Amino acid sequence: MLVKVTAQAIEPWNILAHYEQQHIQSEHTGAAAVFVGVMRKHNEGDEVKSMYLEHYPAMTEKFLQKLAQKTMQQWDINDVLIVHRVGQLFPDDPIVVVAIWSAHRAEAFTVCRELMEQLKTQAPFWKKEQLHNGEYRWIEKNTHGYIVNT
Amino acid sequence: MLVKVTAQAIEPWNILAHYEQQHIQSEHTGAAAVFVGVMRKHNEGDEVKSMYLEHYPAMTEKFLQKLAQKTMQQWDINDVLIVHRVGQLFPDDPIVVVAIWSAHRAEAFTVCRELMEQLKTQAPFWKKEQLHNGEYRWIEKNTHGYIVNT
Amino acid sequence: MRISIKFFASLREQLKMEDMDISVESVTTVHDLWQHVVKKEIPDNIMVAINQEYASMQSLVQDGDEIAFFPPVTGG
Amino acid sequence: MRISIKFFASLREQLKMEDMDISVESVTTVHDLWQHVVKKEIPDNIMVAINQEYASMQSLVQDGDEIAFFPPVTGG
Repeated sequence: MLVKVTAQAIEPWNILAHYEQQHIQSEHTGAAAVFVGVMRKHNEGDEVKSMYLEHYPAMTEKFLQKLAQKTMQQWDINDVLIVHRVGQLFPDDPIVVVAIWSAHRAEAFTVCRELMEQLKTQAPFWKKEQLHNGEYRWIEKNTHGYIVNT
Repeated sequence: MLVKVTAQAIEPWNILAHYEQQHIQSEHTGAAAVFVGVMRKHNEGDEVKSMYLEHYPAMTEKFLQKLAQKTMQQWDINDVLIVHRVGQLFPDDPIVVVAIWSAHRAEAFTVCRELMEQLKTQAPFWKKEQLHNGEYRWIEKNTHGYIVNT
Repeated sequence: MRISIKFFASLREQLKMEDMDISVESVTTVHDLWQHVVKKEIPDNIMVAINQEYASMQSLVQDGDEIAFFPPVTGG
Repeated sequence: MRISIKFFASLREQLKMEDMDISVESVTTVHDLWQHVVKKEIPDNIMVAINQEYASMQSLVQDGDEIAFFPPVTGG
């Protein structure tokens, strides 16, 4: 299990390659499902210059640790990885990596998505965008986690 | 779009790192969902020594190409990657990598899983296991794609 | 009793309130504490944590607690 | 007409049949072709492709076609 909140740039594929090499036992692992969230250059019709990701230092990593532990207990999976960026970000910077390893694909897919929804709705992070015109604004809500017919 | 069927060992995280660097435009991509299937050392209670992945050379890659194109047309996503191994494999060898890039997470998650289900049920590949005791057996069916309450 | 209070993100900016350590006597719930300190109605979507664990507006406040108020979270 | 036939995986081993090019006259559908060549009932779960595109047992066979029979696929 790896849970990390960091102000340094994250490289999702490197993190996964290293973690897997050191910690994933091939014996019973047949599937990995991964989600990577990346900062976009456009949001709600505006060009975004940078983003500040605020968190609650005493609580955020602790919350994610408990979420990862609960997830391990609740589901038939082999391992969980959560790495989340904080601080100053620029377009194209990865924000979060979540990975689930399990014996079969059904668990990996279901749990990776479920964990992301819990992270998005409960983990104490807040995004503030700086627009290209110099204005700042707080992101007020998340996009939908599931596809909505419009 | 990248679709590849290969008899050479695949390194999923390397493939993803390289592909993303060269082909993914940050402008409108906020999410990546990835699935990696790996050969397990145990299957149906037996220890597996190796596996031979047969395919239909004239059809398999063509089928995956059409599947990737159809997926791009049908959903609001930015890119698709499918790399699938064939030939002789050993435990711990990656079998398949599927990745979807999109603006938001809902599409990435939904489409990655949907594409894997179509690949598992329609792409012409067949697995033959060599057990530790020397016996050979064909895998007769897939595991469930969704979690089944038992 | 002594209580430590924290505000995060847009809530901190809207209220123009810094983190504070205060002494209170008559306060029993998180809701009371908010009223005592902020002196306005509490917005519907505000989340609260006591000692870094999620709590509700009806949760009881105890001596030494760290109470954090924040708007809906937007990580990931 | 000339037809090329392929069998894959466990089906090839069970039938002990190699890929073949044959000349047939009275065959019209994939099902006819199977009967003509294999001389047994076709198992329920067998899949068929004509010229590398999925087809059904009722699909018509034409001169020059490549017809492939195979068991349920198990990739991924």
